[in-house]
Amino acid sequence: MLTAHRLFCARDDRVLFKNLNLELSEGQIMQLRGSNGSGKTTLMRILCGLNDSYEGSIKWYGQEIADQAVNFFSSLLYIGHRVGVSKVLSPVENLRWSCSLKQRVDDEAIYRALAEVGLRGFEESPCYTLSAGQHQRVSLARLIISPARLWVLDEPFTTLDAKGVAQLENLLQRQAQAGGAVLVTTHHRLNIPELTVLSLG
Amino acid sequence: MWLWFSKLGSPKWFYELSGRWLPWLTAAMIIFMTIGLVWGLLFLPPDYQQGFTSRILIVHVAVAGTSLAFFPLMFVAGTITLVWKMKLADMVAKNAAILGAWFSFVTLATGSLWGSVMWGTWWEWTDSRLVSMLFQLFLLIGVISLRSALEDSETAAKACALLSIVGCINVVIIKYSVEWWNTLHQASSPISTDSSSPNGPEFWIATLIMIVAVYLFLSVSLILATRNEILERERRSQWVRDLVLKS
Amino acid sequence: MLDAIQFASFAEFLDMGGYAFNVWSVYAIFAIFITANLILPMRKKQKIIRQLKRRMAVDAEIQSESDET
Amino acid sequence: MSAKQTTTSAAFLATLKRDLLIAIKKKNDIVNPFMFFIIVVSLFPIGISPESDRLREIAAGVIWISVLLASMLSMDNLYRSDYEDGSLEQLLLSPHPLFFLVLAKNISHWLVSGLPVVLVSPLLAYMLNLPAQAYGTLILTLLLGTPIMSLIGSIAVALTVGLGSRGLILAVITLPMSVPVLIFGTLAVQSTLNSLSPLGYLSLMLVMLSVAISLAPLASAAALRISVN
Repeated sequence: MLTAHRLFCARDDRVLFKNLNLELSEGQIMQLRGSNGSGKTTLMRILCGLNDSYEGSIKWYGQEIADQAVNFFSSLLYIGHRVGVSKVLSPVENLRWSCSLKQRVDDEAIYRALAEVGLRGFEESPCYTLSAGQHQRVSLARLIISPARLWVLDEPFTTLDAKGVAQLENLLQRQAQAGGAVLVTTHHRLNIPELTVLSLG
Repeated sequence: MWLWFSKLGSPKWFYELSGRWLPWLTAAMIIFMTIGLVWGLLFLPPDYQQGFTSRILIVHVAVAGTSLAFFPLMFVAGTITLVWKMKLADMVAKNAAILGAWFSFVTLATGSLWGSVMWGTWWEWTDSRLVSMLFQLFLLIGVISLRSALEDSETAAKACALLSIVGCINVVIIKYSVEWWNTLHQASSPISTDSSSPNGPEFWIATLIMIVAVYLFLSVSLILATRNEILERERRSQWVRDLVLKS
Repeated sequence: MLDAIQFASFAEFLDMGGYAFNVWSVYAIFAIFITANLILPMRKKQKIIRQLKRRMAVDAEIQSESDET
Repeated sequence: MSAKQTTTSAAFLATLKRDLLIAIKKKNDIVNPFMFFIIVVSLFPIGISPESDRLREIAAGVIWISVLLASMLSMDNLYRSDYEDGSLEQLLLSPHPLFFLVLAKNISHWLVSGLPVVLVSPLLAYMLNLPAQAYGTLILTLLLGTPIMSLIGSIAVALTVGLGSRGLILAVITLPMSVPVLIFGTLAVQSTLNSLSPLGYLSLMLVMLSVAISLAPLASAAALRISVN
């Protein structure tokens, strides 16, 4: 569904990658590997359309993403280093906003998702009282709610505990089985059988 | 057409072409500058109202007229940077901002030196040209400081391009609103606009020559600075290496 | 042609009809402005080329060292 | 899936609601610029002259300049915390036109920072001895002018949001652009004081506001895309 062809990206003279080809199809989970500074995050942001300093073409179902931004953005869910959780708001308030940017959502679904990621009892407390791992979990609740076909996750495992890691792996597999695709960076060894690995650098 | 455009955007091509033009432009600049200055300083008869201070005006009008070119220039360069991502346009824009700030400053300085004779004051808020030139200077300083604050050169290029476009629209609005504001305050002003321009065809011919000279200077200086920028940004490329080895 | 010169003597030329300070300041500013914006870029170019030469020399040295090993 | 998609107006409202909620929870961000405004205005009589005639002449200008300075202060927070916690990326990846989402943020910012200033201005005008007949005009000019400042300032904030330490660069960029607003705002009040109709200036400000509403969010949106790279 997502194909990138002959990508080239340089940042201030340093070539991050050149002639990079990538194909992500339905039901696929792809892990990006590479040392620090090899351009994993940059590649992800380029593929999401957040960063446009690249050359080459990126297609979503055979059509350039730039030509169908609305279509592409509504099928995409991206969670970056900064997970997009405001410290001032509570988990529920955060999700109400970030989900409603893409789809209609009712409070019931939000509460259910929060319970699933282990945040029962924290729904209404402001996020600055929560830990970094719990922030990550708030953002993972979006994965449960979202109908997006493509997930792009940048280091989603870093702050999670063992239980959280297992749960996220489970979520990824569920997404793949449902015909979605996942692009993920992590230094963890993922416990997922059908995993494609792309190494950078 | 498209080929020509992308060729124009190639720094190497520009470097070679400008290298060929530069001697001619410089020669033309020297000729016009010499004629303008010698004529302006030695031969121009004193104006019947302003006496020898009309010699100030020749320089002032030439610099002021040329500095009006900067915002259109940066507008075009900014649009090209944002739409076609052409690096060359950004290199020009970067140096145009700095040179433009110089021009605005010199316009203000020479203008107030002239004003101190004609109006008896160094600064006159009721002169709309001075006031809008002051704000043009402020806006250019804003663009320059934004560029120096942003570290990533590509982000800086696009951000400055956008700010220049917004700034250009603003300069126009500022110019008209300041003029309006002035007409309302003119009653209390010591200036009458009629006396500010000396008569006599000689004066205008001398000024015209100086304007051409200053425009030539603008292009020479901008080309020199842009060429430096090209050398710095393209320092890894083979053609710059060859060039350095040859020199 | 020389009789078209507006000044009878050099002193008169310097005096500029009594506005010496203003007129000559304007021309001084103008001269500084012009020369600075021509000379500075030229000097900068030489500096850039010097730096690039040095860097290329260092690069070549590293290259030859790595070739030997 | 399309049935579950939100309309743009729903996303607009959600963003507006969220920003207002954040503003209410972070009271300092509202209160501090507001207090700054009041304090700056009350410093002028001490610095210039306590004579009521002198004050009357400068009242409109003093209030207007203080408004500009206060809006610089409050502006800084418009996108900053969103940038730091990653919410801004989510905003950019929304399928809805960024224009409206940015507009929602600007409106919410104006509601919490511009509107209070407008509401308190009669009190300050009284303290500065502005004749009562000019109150209406002053409030109208502020009502039209402060949103313009929010919209223009938003562009500059969006351009500088990625900077670690931006110091005064925001003010250096934005304040020169505020000149037209300042000119017409004070001229309108002045002409009321001279018993002339301020309608011409007010309608000019209205034109400026509508141009700003239709163009500035576009520029802000482009600036955000540039900054979040």
